[in-house]
Amino acid sequence: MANILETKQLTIQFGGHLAVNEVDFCVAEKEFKSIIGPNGAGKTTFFNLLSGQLTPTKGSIHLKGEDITSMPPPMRTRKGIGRSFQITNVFPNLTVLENVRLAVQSQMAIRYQMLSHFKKYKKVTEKSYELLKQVLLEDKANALATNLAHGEKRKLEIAMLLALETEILLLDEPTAGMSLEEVPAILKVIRNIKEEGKKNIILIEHKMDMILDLSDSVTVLFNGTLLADGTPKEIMENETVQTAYLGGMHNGHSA
Amino acid sequence: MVIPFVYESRSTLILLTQIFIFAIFAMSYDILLGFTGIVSFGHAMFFGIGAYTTGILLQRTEPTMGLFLLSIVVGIVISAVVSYIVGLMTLRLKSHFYAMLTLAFASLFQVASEKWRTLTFGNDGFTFRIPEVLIDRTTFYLICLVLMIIIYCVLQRFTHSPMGSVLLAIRENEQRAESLGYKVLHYKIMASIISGVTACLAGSLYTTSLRFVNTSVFTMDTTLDALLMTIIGGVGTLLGPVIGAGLIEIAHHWLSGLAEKYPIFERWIIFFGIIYILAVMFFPKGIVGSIQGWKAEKRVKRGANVKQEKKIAG
Amino acid sequence: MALFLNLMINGLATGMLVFLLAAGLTLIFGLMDVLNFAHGGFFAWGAFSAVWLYSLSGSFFVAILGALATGIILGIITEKVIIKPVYGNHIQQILITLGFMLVLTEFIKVVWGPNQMAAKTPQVLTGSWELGNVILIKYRVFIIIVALIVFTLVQVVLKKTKIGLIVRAGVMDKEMVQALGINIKKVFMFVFIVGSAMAALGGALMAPYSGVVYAEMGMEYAILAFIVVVIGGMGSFSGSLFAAILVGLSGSFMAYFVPDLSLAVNMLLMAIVLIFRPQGLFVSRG
Amino acid sequence: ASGGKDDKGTIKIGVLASLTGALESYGKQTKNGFEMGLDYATDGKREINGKKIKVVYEDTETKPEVAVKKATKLLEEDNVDFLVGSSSSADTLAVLPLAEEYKKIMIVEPAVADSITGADFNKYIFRTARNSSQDAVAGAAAIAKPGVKIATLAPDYAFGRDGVAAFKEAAEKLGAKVIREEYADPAATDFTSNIQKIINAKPDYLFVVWSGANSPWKQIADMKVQDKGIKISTGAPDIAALSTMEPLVGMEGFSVYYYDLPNNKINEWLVSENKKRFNGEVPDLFTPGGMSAAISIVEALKKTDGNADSDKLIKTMEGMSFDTPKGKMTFRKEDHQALQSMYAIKLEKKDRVPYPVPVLIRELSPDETAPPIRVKK
Amino acid sequence: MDTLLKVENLQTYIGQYHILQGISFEVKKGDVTVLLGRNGAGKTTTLRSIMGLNPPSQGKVCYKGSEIQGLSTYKIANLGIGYVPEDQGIFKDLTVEENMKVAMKKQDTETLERLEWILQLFPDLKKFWKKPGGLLSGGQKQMLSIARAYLNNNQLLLIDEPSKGLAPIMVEKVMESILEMKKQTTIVLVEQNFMMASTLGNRFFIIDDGRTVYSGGMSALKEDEQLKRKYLGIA
Ligand SMILES: Nc1ncnc2c1ncn2[C@@H]1O[C@H](COP(=O)(O)OP(=O)(O)OP(=O)(O)O)[C@@H](O)[C@H]1O
Ligand SMILES: Nc1ncnc2c1ncn2[C@@H]1O[C@H](COP(=O)(O)OP(=O)(O)OP(=O)(O)O)[C@@H](O)[C@H]1O
Ligand SMILES: [Mg+2]
Ligand SMILES: [Mg+2]
Repeated sequence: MANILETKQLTIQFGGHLAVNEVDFCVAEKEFKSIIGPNGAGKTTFFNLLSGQLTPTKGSIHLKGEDITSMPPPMRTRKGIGRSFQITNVFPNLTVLENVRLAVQSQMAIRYQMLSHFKKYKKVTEKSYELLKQVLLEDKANALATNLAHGEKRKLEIAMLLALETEILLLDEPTAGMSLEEVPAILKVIRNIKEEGKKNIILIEHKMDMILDLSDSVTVLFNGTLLADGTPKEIMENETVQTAYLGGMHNGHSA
Repeated sequence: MVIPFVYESRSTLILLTQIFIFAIFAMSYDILLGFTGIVSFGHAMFFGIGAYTTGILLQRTEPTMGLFLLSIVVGIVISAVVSYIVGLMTLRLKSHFYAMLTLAFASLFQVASEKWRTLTFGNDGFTFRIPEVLIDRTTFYLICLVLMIIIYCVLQRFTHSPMGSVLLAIRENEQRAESLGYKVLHYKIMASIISGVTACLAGSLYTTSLRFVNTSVFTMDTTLDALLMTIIGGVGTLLGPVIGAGLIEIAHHWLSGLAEKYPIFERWIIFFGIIYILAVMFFPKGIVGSIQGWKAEKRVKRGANVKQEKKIAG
Repeated sequence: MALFLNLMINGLATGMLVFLLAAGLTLIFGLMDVLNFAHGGFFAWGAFSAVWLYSLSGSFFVAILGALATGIILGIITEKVIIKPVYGNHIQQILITLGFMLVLTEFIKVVWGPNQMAAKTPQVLTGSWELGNVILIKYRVFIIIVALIVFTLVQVVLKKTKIGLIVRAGVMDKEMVQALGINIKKVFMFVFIVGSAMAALGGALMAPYSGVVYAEMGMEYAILAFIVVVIGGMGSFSGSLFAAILVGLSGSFMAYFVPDLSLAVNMLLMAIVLIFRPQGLFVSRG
Repeated sequence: ASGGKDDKGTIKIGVLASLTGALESYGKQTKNGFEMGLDYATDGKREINGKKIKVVYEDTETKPEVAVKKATKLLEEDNVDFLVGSSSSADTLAVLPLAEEYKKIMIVEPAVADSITGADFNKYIFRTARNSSQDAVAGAAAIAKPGVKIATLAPDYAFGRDGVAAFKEAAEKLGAKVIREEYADPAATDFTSNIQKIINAKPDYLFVVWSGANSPWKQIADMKVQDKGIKISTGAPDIAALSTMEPLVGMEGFSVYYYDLPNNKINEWLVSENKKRFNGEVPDLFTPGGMSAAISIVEALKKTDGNADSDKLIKTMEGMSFDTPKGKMTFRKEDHQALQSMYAIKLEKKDRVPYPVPVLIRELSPDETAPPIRVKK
Repeated sequence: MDTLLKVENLQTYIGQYHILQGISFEVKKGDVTVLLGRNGAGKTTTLRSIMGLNPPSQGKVCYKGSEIQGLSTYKIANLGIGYVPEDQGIFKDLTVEENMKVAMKKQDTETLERLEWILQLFPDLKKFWKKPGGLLSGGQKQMLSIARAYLNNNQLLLIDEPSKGLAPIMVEKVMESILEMKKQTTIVLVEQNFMMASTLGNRFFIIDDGRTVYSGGMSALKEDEQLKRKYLGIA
């Protein structure tokens, strides 16, 4: 299987701190990959490098064989890398619908049209509603994003990501702060995408049951370096992972 | 709209013409401030470019309609180029820094207009003749009115276009817009060009109405006028700046008029300042913005009631 | 050499004066992030009340105290009535403070009449010392000393007490600061008043320097002060000092060596700094 | 105001002046002077040939666009027969074309820009104010002699540059040499660099062209320019600004007007009338200007028997002489600039006067201060 | 045991929205009281109303027997109530050290000891002591926020979703720390992590649509399958 995304010796340094250190990482086509690691291991930073929010000090990133190391973020999105954010990151004073619509619009490449576009608009709006339904937010469509409760914002975040219809989805703790009741719904959304088989998903999560359930393979980051890579089972059995990440209570336990 | 022919009073006519011109200028500012979230302290730059281009061209040549139109085109081209270059240099900066840098650029233009005296006659400025057709104030008034309406419609269309909503997104959260696949800098520069060109047109009309131009068009005061009109009317509403321009000009006219009748209004500027203060206290989002807000609230209240009723019923 | 020294000292003194004008703004704009366009009004009020009190009392000390009192009173009024409702909202700040600026400027004319007023320098500080070809204007030396004292005092307060931190934190997240048990309103009020008093002091010291006060002086110098705060880096007190000195020196040297550019020197300086070092000259963090 | 058709029996005059803002005191002087001028010229009746005189004052706020608006209002709604104004050159320049468009006489007072009676002149414009060149010529006449070396200091904008250019021309005609021209940022806080250069140039005189509140006097004194044998010279401004010139006591320069300089009946009347009307205050720099403007209008109308037809008035006024508080003025035919007396003065400290007082050295006759004719034909 | 905090029929509007429509619960001294409920139920708003950040329009908040609703936030905080907000409330341009300093009320040995203990609990904070808070990783921010609330000698801590974004091992540590804190203070906890909630909590309240719909102990809750399914979505 061809690797859709690959990094070589990817490194970034903040001052004296190596947040990501010579990471060789690859995702095969259609693979569901998870990244785990302690807080501050560099997972989010790694995502930032993949999506172009940060530029590496060293190393390279390849998307389907093409070197995209110095490509600006919007171009990467257009090339097929979409991401959600760990810290809720939406357009606060726009309505939920408008938030999603902006993403749909970008996906449909309606970017610089300055005058009139009513027909397409309708399509965009329709699609936005569809997405909101998917993430159980349709009744909040006209609320301002800033007024959503925390979990609702996370759902909006996911809807926006889905709207981009990128081949690769980078999900940074999509369910953090989401209530137990809604997690299964989101899980279902993610699983649907997985089963459709058109997308590559890279997931950062701390919820182990979710990781085990969904992933084809798991990468472990530790202090910026790649500690292990393997099937979920292998990883769970890895001793360092157990002591440094899972801790004692987790053995065999899943909530 | 009021039927535009009824004004026998010339000063009302001039006042309205002035309002229309400043409404155009303020709308151009709103594209930056309200729709893209950029505070500029140097918007006078484009106003001044328009003013001087028209002034210089008409002063140096015959005041024909053709040349007048040419001067507008030339002004637009120059301001488009300038706003492109300035935008490229400045728009990467954040809020205050951007604002101060535009202030610096506008001041450099002001100094240039001061120093390049063979062209500009320094800060005294110069008078010039305008095309025969425009001399009639009613005609000119109608032209400004029509232009204002056209520009309002065009900008309204623009802000409601897909591109307009991207600008809003940038105003709200630049980084997020970028990660949705929008090239933020391009959008900002385009907004700044559109705004600059519109401001330039306002500048051309302004000098034409005065038949005179001097360095004051480049001053901070000119920018502040646009800024105040936009804020008082309501940022990001487009109609707001028009209302703001009207309100400020009329309040100004009215208060300074009172000074002649009532000695207590000799210091009318104090009352003028108080209007600004009260505007913020009672219309925190500007006049149009606040009214829209109240309307929305009412809608929500009604919505909420409906929802509650349903609940009780269900 | 003497020429160089002259330019240097005069530039330095101008810089220090500019610093005194900008110091209050560093607190209000740089630290608290309030775009206070009425700040120039505090200069003008400080200047007028000092000149007036000096002519009444004959004591420069009383004049300075009076200016400080004026600054404090204006600060309290401004904070309570004008600024409090608009903390954190730049757009409203611009409108309301510009309105207040008009009121302040015009009110000067109600109190002291529309004419400019001559500002006298106290006898001790009049004139100059000549050391060879170097001219030391007494009042300028005085300005340099006062500026250094003000700088040290404020620096100590900001560095040694928690107040600087609290203000910065409060600007970032007012609710959280309060949830930590701090009465942020009081802190903001205090800082605002200190800033206003410093502005009034700047105006009072400015008056004998230029020899004249006029109602419109405020706006002119406020812009200069804004420039200094931006060049020095928002919220950096020492940055403002250095930036002010830079402005003073470049003004003095440019006027001598490249007079054609002197009209544009401050703006050029700011443009260059912002293009190449947008966070300001003396701030390391972005 | 209802239309002017039925007002055939009145003469209407619209006065534009800065009644608020930075130039407010100038505007008020003009206004006061104008009022007194009308009363003086009509013996308090405000009538000419049975026609009533009505005056409307409008505030330009020192903004050209406001000036145009107000001028148009005066011309269109008040149907004025004359315009008078204004306190700032820019305001005035912006209004000039209107005078031509509406074919109404405009008396320029007290704006000084040369171009008003130069490049931007039209035949409806008459100026009772002196212009920058006259200032310069007067300044030169006060100090320039063969062999004298002069340095100049002026604000770096049109007013300063034009003033120095005219001064230089006049001074060199009189045999003096301008060896150094310094221009300073008018808004600057520090003029020492410029002063330093002037000191280094070692002139006999330093001639300063200045306007605006932010003045260099104090720093000139601080830098001990006079102690170094360089004499200062400049125009004496209005009383408020004179009080800031304490450091320059002893300087020789020129004055456009100070209330005890002109020695004539009209001025005596003006001084006593001004004191009477404005609780003891003396007339200031532009009070006699306003008065002169009023007198010129009344005199012209007297000559046309109250006929306010502009063409007729122009013919009458070209070359017309009339008596003013500053002596006899004459509208020059070519550019309608009023030639007038100025005064060479010395600043002296006087008891119980809180500002330095201009003391007459000699009166400069209208011919002596006549500026070059710059109207393009 | 005596009641430390008592909330009675709390009603709160945000703008025009009636968010809390009658919240009542009681907090006993020394307990860990857990508020549960789905997204948007009003848990965060409840804590904010207690802190005076969204002042309630009706209802009572009694702390140590005296009513505190309507007091300004800083006064409430100074009564000895600490708050860890949902969005962490980190001052992003201040360093970790400065963040702690702003929170520190006293500099006595007791506080310094506690600081020592906190840093040992969260070594990352010590490691990034001079780093601006905004640059910390998501989990590190969470630690900083908790640390700030632990610093002072508070009698009541309101903690909003502390486990959010923490690695399993960190969740464990936070749990340990809460158990430790429980010895000295009373805690109100909003938590989605059911494992954590059930391990720590003494008393449970479920909030839905701005109302308290359940109160009781763990065992009762565990048994009530219907309740769990309805409000918590777990079977
Ligand atoms: N812009 C930055 N400047 C300096 N240091 C940074 C920056 N961004 C991240 N770091 C540091 O790099 C390290 C890795 O951070 P990152 O956000 O990638 O962690 P993470 O693995 O996502 O952790 P968590 O699970 O807690 O979110 C942290 O120690 C953080 O403090
Ligand atoms: N400023 C606001 N304006 C309007 N509605 C708001 C505002 N803030 C919160 N809400 C609404 O109030 C409700 C309760 O919000 P709250 O944050 O208290 O929920 P929560 O129980 O903490 O949810 P979560 O588990 O997602 O954090 C939500 O439906 C939210 O959309
Ligand atoms: Mg992370
Ligand atoms: Mg919550």
